[in-house]
Amino acid sequence: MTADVVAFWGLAVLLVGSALAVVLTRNLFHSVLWLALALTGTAGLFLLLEAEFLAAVQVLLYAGGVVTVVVFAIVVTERLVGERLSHTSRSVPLGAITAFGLLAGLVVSIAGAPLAGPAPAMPDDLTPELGYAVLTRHVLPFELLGVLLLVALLGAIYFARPED
Amino acid sequence: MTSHPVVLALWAWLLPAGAFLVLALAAPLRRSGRPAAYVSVLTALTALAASLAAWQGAATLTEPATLLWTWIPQHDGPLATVGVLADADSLVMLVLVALVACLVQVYSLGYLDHEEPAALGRYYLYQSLFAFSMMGLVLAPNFVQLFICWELVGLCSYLLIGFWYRKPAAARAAVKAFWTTKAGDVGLLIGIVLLWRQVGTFEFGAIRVMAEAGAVPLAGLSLITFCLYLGAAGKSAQFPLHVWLPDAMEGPTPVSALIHAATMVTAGVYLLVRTSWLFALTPDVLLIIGWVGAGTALMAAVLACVQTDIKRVLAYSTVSQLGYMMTAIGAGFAAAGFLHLLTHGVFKALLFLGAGAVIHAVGTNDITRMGGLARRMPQTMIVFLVGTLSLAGVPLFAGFLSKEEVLGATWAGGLTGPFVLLVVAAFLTAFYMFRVVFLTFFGAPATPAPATGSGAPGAVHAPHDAPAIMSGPLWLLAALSMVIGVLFTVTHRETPFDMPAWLMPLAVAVSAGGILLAWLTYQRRIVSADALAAAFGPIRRAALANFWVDAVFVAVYRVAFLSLARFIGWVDRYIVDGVLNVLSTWTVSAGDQLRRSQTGRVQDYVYGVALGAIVLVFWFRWLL
Amino acid sequence: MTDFPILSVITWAPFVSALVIMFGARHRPGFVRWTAAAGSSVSLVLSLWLYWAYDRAAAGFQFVERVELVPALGIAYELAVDGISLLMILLTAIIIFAGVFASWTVKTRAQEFYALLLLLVTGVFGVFVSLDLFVFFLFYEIAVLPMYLLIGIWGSSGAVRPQGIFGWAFGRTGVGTKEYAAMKLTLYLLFGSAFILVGILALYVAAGSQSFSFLTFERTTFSPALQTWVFLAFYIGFGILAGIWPLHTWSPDGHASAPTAVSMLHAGVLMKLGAYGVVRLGMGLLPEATIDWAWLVGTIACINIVYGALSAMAQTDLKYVVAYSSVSHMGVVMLGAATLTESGLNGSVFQMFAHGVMTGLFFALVGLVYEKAHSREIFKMGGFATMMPGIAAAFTIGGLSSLGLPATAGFVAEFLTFLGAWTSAHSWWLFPAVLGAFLTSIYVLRVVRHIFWGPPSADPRFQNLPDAQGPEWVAIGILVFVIVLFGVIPGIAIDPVDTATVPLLTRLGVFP
Amino acid sequence: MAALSAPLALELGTLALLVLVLLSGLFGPKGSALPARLAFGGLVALLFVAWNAQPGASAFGGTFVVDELALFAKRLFLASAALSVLASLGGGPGPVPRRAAEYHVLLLGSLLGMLALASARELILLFVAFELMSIPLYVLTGFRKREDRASEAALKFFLVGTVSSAVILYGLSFVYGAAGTTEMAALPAAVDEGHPLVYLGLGLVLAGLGFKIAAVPFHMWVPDSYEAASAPFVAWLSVAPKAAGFVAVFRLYLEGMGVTALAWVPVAATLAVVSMVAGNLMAIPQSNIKRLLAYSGIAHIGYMLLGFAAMSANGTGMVLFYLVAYLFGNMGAFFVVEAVGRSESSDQLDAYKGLAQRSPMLALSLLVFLLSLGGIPFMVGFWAKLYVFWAVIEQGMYALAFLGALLTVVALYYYLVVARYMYIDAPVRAGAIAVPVSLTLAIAICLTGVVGMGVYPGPWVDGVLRVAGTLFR
Amino acid sequence: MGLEAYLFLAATVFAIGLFGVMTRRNTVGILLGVELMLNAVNINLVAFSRFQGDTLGMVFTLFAIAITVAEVAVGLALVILIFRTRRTAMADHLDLLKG
Repeated sequence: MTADVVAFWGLAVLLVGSALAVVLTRNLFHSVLWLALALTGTAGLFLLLEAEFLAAVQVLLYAGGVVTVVVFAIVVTERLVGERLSHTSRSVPLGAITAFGLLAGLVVSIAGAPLAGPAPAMPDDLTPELGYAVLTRHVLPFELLGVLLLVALLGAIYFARPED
Repeated sequence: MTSHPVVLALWAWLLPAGAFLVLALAAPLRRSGRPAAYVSVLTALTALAASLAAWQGAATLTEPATLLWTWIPQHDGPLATVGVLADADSLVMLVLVALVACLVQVYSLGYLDHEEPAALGRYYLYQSLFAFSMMGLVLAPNFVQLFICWELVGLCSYLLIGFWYRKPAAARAAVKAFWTTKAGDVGLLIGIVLLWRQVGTFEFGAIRVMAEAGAVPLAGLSLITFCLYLGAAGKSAQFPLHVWLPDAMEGPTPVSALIHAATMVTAGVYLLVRTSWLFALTPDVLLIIGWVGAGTALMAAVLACVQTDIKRVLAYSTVSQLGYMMTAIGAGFAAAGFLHLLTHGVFKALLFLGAGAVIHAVGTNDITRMGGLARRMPQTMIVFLVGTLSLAGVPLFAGFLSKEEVLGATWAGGLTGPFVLLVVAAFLTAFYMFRVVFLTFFGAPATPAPATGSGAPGAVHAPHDAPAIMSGPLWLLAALSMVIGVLFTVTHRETPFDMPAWLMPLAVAVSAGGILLAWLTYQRRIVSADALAAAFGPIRRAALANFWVDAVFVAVYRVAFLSLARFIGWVDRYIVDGVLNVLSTWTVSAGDQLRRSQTGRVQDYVYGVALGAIVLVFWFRWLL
Repeated sequence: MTDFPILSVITWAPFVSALVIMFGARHRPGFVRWTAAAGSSVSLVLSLWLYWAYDRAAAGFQFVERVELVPALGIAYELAVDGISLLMILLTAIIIFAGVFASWTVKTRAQEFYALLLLLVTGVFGVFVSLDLFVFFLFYEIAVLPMYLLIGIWGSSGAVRPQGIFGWAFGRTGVGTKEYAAMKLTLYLLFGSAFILVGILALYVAAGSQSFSFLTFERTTFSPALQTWVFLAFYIGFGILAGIWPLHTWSPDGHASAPTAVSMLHAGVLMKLGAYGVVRLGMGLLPEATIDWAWLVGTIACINIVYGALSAMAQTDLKYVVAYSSVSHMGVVMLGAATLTESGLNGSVFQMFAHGVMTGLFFALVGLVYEKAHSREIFKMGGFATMMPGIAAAFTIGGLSSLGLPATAGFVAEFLTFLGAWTSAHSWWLFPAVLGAFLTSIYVLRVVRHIFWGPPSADPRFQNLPDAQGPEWVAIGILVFVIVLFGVIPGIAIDPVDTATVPLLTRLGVFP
Repeated sequence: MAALSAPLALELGTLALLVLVLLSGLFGPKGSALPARLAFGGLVALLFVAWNAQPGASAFGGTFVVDELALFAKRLFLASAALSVLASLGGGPGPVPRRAAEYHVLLLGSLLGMLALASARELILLFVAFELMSIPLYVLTGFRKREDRASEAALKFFLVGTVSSAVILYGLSFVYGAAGTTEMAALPAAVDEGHPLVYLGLGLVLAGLGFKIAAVPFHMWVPDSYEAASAPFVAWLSVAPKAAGFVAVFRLYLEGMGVTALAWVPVAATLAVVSMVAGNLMAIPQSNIKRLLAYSGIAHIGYMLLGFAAMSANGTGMVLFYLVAYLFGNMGAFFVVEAVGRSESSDQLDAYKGLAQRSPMLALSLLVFLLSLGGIPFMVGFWAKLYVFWAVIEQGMYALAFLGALLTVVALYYYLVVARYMYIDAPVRAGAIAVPVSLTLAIAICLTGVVGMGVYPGPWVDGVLRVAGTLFR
Repeated sequence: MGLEAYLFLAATVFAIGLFGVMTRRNTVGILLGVELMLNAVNINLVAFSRFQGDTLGMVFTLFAIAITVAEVAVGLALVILIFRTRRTAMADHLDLLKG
């Protein structure tokens, strides 16, 4: 129990910290890396929540895939312009106020909401269940997701492809 | 039945209407001039015959006979009717109108022989319209028809005064006449409307019955009768609404004779006569009528003394005589006023036509430019003299008896003050009329001036008597006024009041005095005119300025109407409409302002989403 | 003849001819004009027949036609006429007939011009004949909208010097230009129609009887509260079109900028449409509110009369004078209605007709004068009577009618209204009304004298101008004839009207 | 499988069509018109199928339903897509004809998302469908990638879009968390018992949907995207996704809610008012007709929200009717814009000077469309507005109706300004405007729709009322 | 550790992500912000699903992640495209369209 608490708080601090770093650091590369850290931290949270499969997906697809893509993009673009991408922020106070406003709204709503009690016991491995669900009840979204990825890829290629 | 007076009167009334329609619709005929004139004259003659016949039959009428048609319907019976009301008064008035109208139309054939055909056609078009309207007024069985015709004769007067519309003066005079009388008509209309609510009908007969039965509620009746009187005052040129009549002389002289002497201007008097039983209920208004009438009579007489335009003299004398009639009515003896109306109609028409003949011959209106015409145009001199004598109220002439009756009525009515004024006016009347006579027909012949000022295309060569077509009517009228005069003198009429014995001598003396003074001043030159003028200096100056009445009216028109109008017009354009423009401008600029929020920076768009989200989050929390 | 859809034919004949013109007559002005004339004369002839055939004894709504349109909401294409609309239809037919001939000389884009004009007329007819409030509203908007293009394309621009505290806004809105006038007029009237729409819907919902038929509403009694504000909505909505003060400012600019036929139609008929709406919907459906608000309607009407007359007196542009006189005369119309008396209401309806013809005549003549002298400056012209006696005479007659001279239609209307005013609950209305009539006589005669009967102007532009000729006589002739006819024999109009006003007033409790 | 195919017929059909078009693009010659023709034909066929389809089927345990609403929406999507494709058939400048395959595949993909969305009664499906609908739209907005404006608009659309997707997703997560299930059938109960997180979730979702339907203040992407993208696509973009958004709104906030839905009235009314006012006012100063139409579109969303605010069967029905009216009117307008834009290569209002004298019919049709949008009788737009007002008044909200009615006048102001350019001003260039046949056809169809429905809306009204009725059972 | 804690944590990250989106000048940076937001949502979903003891949330998360990847792909492609034509990555510079 206590281990959970410690772990949670650790991960929480890590997550929030790295998230802040993502949005505050002045170096684009660094913020990408911070993002990777944040995502990994999230994976840790998933582990805490006994969603190992998701944690794996998170690390591989997100922290791995996404970040690579981003870095790749940055590299490409920097080659295009030939100098370091500046990475400054605009109207920080206003942004902060707005963000805090939203946060306040969320907190106000969440606090005092009747929530489900202590987590029930879960089967050791949810992966087959997930797979089953995706292929039965959620097959339609799954199919659509396929189409989605197709068109997204098509679009991405269309945009990224050099002039034809 | 067709010979029944009512039917005859109806015929008399409708014939001119026929002529009018023919001339109005058949443009070629109208433009051909003379033929058009003949059509009009012919109908006028027939109308005269018909009305004479009707008058003959009047004796057989025991009580007023009427023919009625619905004019404005309403779910419970007609609201307003039109038709013919035949009784002694209306028929005799009808005869007068028909007679004068007919004579004037004949006379005009000669007087306007120089007009171009189209204009002549227009003239006779108006003439027949006038005849129709005036007869309709006379025969009106109710207030509505009376008012309708009342306005129509006003229209005709407007059209005929402005007949020579190229003359600025004429155009202005026409409009002035219309506005002034219209101001009075507003009163008349209000009076009619108010009365209608009071008694629930427009019919003279019905109202008379109620009035004599005392069924007419007296509350506010004075206001009503006063309003009616306003109308009468406007038409009959009572002070201060008399200003239009002298200017109206800009019209052709026959028109002045017909409309502004014999018939239309007396419509006001006729109205009061017609509704005397109503006015009898409101003595206070009668008092006003009496005083105003007398005052008008005197004022006009004074004004007449200082005029040099022969027609204006006659015009003022008309105003003055109308004042006489009004006073009699004010005294409560409408019959006397009516009698004077009739006689005056005859001899004043005579005077005007005579003056017309003179003007036609000399080519000017200015009496100072005339003189010694007696030898050149004896006939004219004679008939004019007849008219003058009867206007001056010399015995055996038409005017004498009626005027005496008016004086008597005034005295009997207990209006001592007005009586005195009238007596003085009588003296002045005799004076200024003979002033004209002497200056025009006797004394040294003045060099005839070139035809300027007057629109009457007069012959500038040696003046001579008018052609038969013009002199005929003159003689007829002259004879008529003699006959009436003699007739009245021999058959002494019964008057509803007793004449004081000293009245006749007084009247005769007064007029004789007037004549004498004029003779001494302008014929024998014993009394110098200048001395007289000096003696009455202030009055004279005031008179020359028309007692500033015109000035007052002009001021009112300028200030009260034009300036106010300009102000309102400005307000409408720049304030009322301005507000609108401001609003629309604001709307547009509001759009422009809002549009700035679309900065084009994507993150501001995100702000939009974020703010919206925040609001919604809080709101939904709050919805609970 | 009973099953013949005469009302539909009257209404749609102009529309059909508009279509023919639009698609059938490319660049053939002669054909265009004659088609227009044909279309309008069909309506004229039929409405004359209608006028004759209407059974005065039976009264009520006659010649009913009904076709379901949206059953779900109870909207039906339902047409019928009663005494009031009968007269209005005749008026419309006369004016458009005259209008077609008056604008015979329109050359630029004649095809579109006539098409739009006739479309507009269809809308007007539709409003007068439709018994279903909804269809009523449809036609109402159709009657308003083409005005924009008609004025915008064929109108004439003037110039207004910005002044006063609001002057700054004038430049931005472009006061004086025809585009401004067109936009102002259209938007103002549509603004009004927004009120009307909401009012009608509110009544529909309140009645809850799944029908928009006037008869259904008539049978319903609405709650006083609802009546109060719906009446106001109607009053404002229709009042704008009727030119009530201070919502009238679209009218002078609009009418001054519009081409002849449009001014004729708009001042002559469309403004009546507003008054008609107030009488038909406001008074017809909301008796209590009508009685409660009579004081307002009448008082504003009095303001209209005097204010309009004074404004007219202040103008130097002939067309503006006529336009403001319309504002003043519409005051008489509204006043008559507000008196809630038989004579007053008859007078009101009669004035709608009288003023319609009169102002139609005026605008026709102004158009002719402008076309020949190319000027509308009253105080620059003069003595035209010698050169154009016909126009002068007609104008004088029109003027006399407008100042309420007896034997013209104007008098009957004003006289009835005066009677009504004095017998109404607010008798003092009589005096402003009469004053207005007097003021009218002043400004009308002033104009007539300056332009026609005054001394001839020395200005070389104004020498030997032609009189009206050919088709133009048709326009003038018919209008003058009607003015005089209805002035001499008002019964022919009041007979049918009375059959409609009496029941209306009975509903208001004036008659037991 | 047969059990599945019935309800999923349209989706599968679209998918097949998509694949077909893709293949034709891969193997067909470059820049051939085949994919476009294929897509058009297929869409027409699908539309035909949809027209004859019967409501009532459902699949996956009621998480995918083909009820009246779904069917109505699908027909709408297919019709608008078909029209849009038809309009762009005529070739012309820009990459669309050269890259017909990509273009139409993307379009069909988005369409597929909409079709699925219309039937979704389950949150995951809803979200996925939403994304499938949105992502291609970003690409299509930037399809003229050579133009700076296009790519810029696409980026803006994309960034704001993803943010709002995140917001929606976040909201959905709360809904799911509170309701304990992702089936919408459970929503009414959850709302009824007033679980705070459900409200929070729905609030966030509404913000996201507000973006999709482009209600103020989530509207800012609209003018930019409209200005930059090709008109036929914009025509579609301005109608279909918004309709989809409304369907989602109805499903989430109305279906089965009953009186509970009244809780949303103030929110909906506020959104409506803000959208109407801001949209109409901001449209006034526009000089680019596409932007003008964009802002007027925002205002129209406000009117639809007005109907939604009525929270009644009538109100909802009238929103649906409004959507149909909007489809014809707005698409038609954009098609004319396309026609003029091609020949004048400008979307500025100046390009429309004297259009009435150059090509009268084109001007007339644009006038008709604008007047329909302005709500003038005998054109469908009039009924749409009127019905919405009626629904609102029925709920006693007179003030809203008044405001709406008055704002129509403001709207008419800028529509009439366009009319002024076309009819009153003199033409700067002579010569009629050449319009490809397909485009003419598309315009003609819209014209027929506008006028036809305007003259005889009866059956349509019955239809939409029937559809709306199902939501309130 | 209670569900509430996870929710608060997610909310915080979400807010931070939003902050990033609103303040970052560089388009790529903005994208990173979006990533954070979506990531926060995932935490939410998983937490809910865990504390309700069902797998729905996790399925949802799977879809969410996949979709996010797709979005990122399109987004980055767009960024590259704009780089190529406009030679800038700054969101502020992209204001051809406004008003």
